[in-house]
Amino acid sequence: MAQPILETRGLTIQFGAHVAVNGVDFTVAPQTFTSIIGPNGAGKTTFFNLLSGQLRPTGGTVAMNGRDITGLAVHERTRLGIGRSFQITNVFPNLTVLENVRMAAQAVGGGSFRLFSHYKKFKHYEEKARYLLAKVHLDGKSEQIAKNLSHGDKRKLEIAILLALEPKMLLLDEPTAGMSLEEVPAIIEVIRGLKESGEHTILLIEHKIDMVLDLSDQLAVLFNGRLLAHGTPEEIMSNELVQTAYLGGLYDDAVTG
Amino acid sequence: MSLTLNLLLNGVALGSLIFLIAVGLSLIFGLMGVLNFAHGAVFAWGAYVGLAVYNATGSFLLGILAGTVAGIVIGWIMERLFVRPFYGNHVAQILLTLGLMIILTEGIKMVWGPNLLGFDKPAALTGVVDILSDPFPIYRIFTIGIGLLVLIGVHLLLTRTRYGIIIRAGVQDPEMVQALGINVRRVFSLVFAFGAGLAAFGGVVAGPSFGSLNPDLGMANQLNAFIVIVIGGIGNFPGAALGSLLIGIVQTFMAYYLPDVAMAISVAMMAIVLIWKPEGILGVRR
Amino acid sequence: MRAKLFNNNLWLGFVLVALCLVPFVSSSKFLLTMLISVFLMAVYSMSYDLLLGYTGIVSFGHTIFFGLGAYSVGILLSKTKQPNLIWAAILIAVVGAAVIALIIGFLSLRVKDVYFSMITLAFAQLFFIISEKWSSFTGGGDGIAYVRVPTFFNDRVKFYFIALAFLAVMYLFLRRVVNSPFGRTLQAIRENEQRVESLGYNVLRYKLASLMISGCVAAMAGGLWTVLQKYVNTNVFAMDRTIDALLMTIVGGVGTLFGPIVGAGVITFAHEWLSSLSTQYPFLERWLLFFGILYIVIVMFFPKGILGTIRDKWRYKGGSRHAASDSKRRESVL
Amino acid sequence: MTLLRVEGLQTYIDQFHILQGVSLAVEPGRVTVILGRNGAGKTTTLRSIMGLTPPREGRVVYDGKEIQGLPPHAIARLGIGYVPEDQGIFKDLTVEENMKIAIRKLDAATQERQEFVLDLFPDLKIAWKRKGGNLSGGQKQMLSMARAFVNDNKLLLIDEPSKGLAPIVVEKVMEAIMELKKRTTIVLVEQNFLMASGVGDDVYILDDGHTVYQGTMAEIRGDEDLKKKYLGIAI
Repeated sequence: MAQPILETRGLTIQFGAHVAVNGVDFTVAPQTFTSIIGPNGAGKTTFFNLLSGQLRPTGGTVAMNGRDITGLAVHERTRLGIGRSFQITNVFPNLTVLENVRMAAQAVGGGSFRLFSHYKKFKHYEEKARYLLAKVHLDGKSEQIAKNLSHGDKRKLEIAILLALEPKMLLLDEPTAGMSLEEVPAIIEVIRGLKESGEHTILLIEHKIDMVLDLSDQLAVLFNGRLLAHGTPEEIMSNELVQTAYLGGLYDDAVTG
Repeated sequence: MSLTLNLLLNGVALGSLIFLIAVGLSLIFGLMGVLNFAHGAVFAWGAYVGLAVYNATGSFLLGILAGTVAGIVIGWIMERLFVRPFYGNHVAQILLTLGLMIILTEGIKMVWGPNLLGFDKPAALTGVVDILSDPFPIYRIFTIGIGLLVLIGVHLLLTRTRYGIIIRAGVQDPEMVQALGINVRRVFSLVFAFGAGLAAFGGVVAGPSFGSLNPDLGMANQLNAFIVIVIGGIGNFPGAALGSLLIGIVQTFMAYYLPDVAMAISVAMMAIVLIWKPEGILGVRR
Repeated sequence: MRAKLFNNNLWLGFVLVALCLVPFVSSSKFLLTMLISVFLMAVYSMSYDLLLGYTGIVSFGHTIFFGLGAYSVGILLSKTKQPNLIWAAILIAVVGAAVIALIIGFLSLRVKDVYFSMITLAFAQLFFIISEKWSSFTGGGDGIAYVRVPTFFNDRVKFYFIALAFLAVMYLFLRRVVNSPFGRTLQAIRENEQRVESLGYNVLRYKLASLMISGCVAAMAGGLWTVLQKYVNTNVFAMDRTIDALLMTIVGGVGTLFGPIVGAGVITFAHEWLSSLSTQYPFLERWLLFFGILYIVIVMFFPKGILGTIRDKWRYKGGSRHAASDSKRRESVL
Repeated sequence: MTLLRVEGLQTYIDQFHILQGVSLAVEPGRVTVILGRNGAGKTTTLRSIMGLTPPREGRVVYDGKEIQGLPPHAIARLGIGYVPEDQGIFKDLTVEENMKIAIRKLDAATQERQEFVLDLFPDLKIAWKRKGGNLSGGQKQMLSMARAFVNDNKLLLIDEPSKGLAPIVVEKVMEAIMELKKRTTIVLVEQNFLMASGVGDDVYILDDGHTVYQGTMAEIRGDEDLKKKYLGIAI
């Protein structure tokens, strides 16, 4: 395996007596698509929070391209190329769709503190924003106010904002959550497009299992804060331990013992 | 009585008055997340209504009662009409309560005129008593007593009564309180009215201390209360008490030794707390 | 988009030309003085709107910067008796405003939003007290009367054009600022602060910069205010002065630069008119009461003010109100 | 007679279309289990019944009365106790105060129920004066269930009581549910099938916000394919 783009060693976070993520050793190779699955409360979102910097671990390290980033803040990690989407929709409601993405492009492009140059002069931010909106199939809606978008379109906008940050590493937290069934295929297409462009390393939290199997190169199963299994979808599917964990027959002692 | 003790007692008396405003402000913020910028104006209304009734009836007690009732009514209307539709929208709440402050203050000028009105101490509370063979005004002892009474009363209310338990639970998780079959909205309205009533009550009690009332009284006293709750920890009941005492005493000492910078010292103390512990001395980081 | 911009500029040019003609149509010194104060107040309110309407933070101490400008000019000119130091005085005020903004902002903007409102209010009071107590420097409660200003300003017409030019330049400046990438970032902060942070922006720095710019502009308006009044006293640090900015901005329309200008005109003239009527109808002395009620009605039902509401009516025939969302749990209950 | 009937529930959180047609019927005296993977809409179903996230469409009929649209406190007062996923313990309140706030009317019957649950959970008696925040996960779960039961509630909605608890504690909680079942009706949301299978009578499975299966626990216990399809990770 090439140098992993992301590597955690003994990653742990404890809230009081509760160990939400427990000694996770996890590596991701560049340009791969890995899905993280596991029952409720397994610590998936918490694990994401540790990777993106929303939370600081109580133990262990996170490294990106061999560099230790455990102590970096969210915006510093964003600059290093970790971009994440949230379970909740989180856009600028009263700005246009284009402006939403342009803000993100400007964030990485710099020049935000220039008071006097007209924003239109930063043509290439706008061009980049339009390009990305096309990529998520929102090009026809660039002048709409974001809050008027449908839920599915908002999730797409969310992804376009994320892409504008030019992340090397994309963390997608349940991008299909709360979508009606008709909206789901469109977002899967967007994600597939990202995968096939070969520009990104993608980590996905998702419970729609057919979607996960369809897209992933690798699956990682979290259970009670521990990494229970990590391998190709075929390996994971045939893993009895994983099946039992899903049905609830596993407890901490079974994992460790 | 030594000068230090005298100043200390005066400081506690001032702290009591500040506490009477700060406690309602802090309770309302803690439970509902609303910072009421009209709180000081309610304090002033309490004082004016109290004075009017006191002058009309000759009974200070009736004055206190009337002032408090006025505060409760104003608070109740305020919450119902202006605050409730904007829960969760902080900017609108701040702007609205400030607007209410303007209206209430102008209202006082309209009803009682813009000039100073004298507020005499009731006969029973006039005069001085000797403490360690030095004279000390009875009214200040009365103020300290009232402050203590409110402190103990609110403490008992919060810890011993069902309403108190609901309020403390509501600060943490209003939704769960609802799910237990309690109408949280009604409790919120009551607390808002209660906080306003406390402020108005404080206004009447403070009136004779000031000796006279002016329509802008509310703003000046509200500022002290703001500083107190920033220092003590916003939404934190013991913090409000501690902060009031601290500001009362420090201001009294400064007023004696360095009268020109008394207000500056409060602001400076607030600045220090903000740098050192932004959540307030007794506050918890959220 | 482009056509609209052109229209806006056309509109502006038209208003500007009309205002330029005023001194040639009417030589009423009273009218010109009124208009000068409208222009200065308009600049002051626009600077306030940069905070309220564009950054989404509510300051209750904006008068600190206005007062700083007013006192700088008053003190320097009367102490030195050198009217020509006016520009130096304004420069001092601007630098001072930037420093004070930095201090206040650093103390209050790191914590919750409501702190900013409380703390600006406390600082305004502090400055009010300083101006009153430090009488050797500020003249105390009496203030500084008979500030000697450059003779140039004694000509109402010339002053009129200076004030108008000041307004125009500040309008263009602030328009540039709000349309710059920086200004766009401020608006994004207003919309969703936490999201801006996760995009990699350092939000505190932007808010601080916004407060500093706003303070500097207000300080200039305050400096010219002293030139107009020829005296300065503690009133420039009074809460009423902040309320002025608030009323003008809210009534005119938050989140536009033209709104505060309209608001300044409406409030100034209405105030003057009501005051003149109050000799007949004494209850009109409480004009602020009516404005307070108007203000509340606007905040509750027309959150975009006069101008914003009209514009929305034109644009989509009835827009929708925006409400900032907050802690989800609290909201789900309330 | 059916105690609770839910028909065609459609619930949104903001624009998230969480429930897209959930129906179920709860018979008195039984434990009805709602199973499904995470994100299936189980918690939202309970919250919709409780009025915490009111449904946009559909009906909730409790004891012959339509209750959708009522505020949560009114729904609670009709006799529905709620044990949320995070237990909803007030951490600054003592165990005693947590019980006190729940009790709506302190009569002899309530006294009796309080004694009953305290006998059921002797831990709570020991921790009576401790702050809710200082309790262990299991104790919180017990307190939350005690709080829901102590009033004259005909229906308890219990959300994932096994979550985050050690196996031995889970067993205790399940035994308690069996005891409570003798006196009231229970709707239990679970992701842990093996645990739920021990206590459940009727089963509903949710997937992507829809009711996809309805049956008895006995039926599903033997059906490996069904389990894998909706509860395991296989397709």
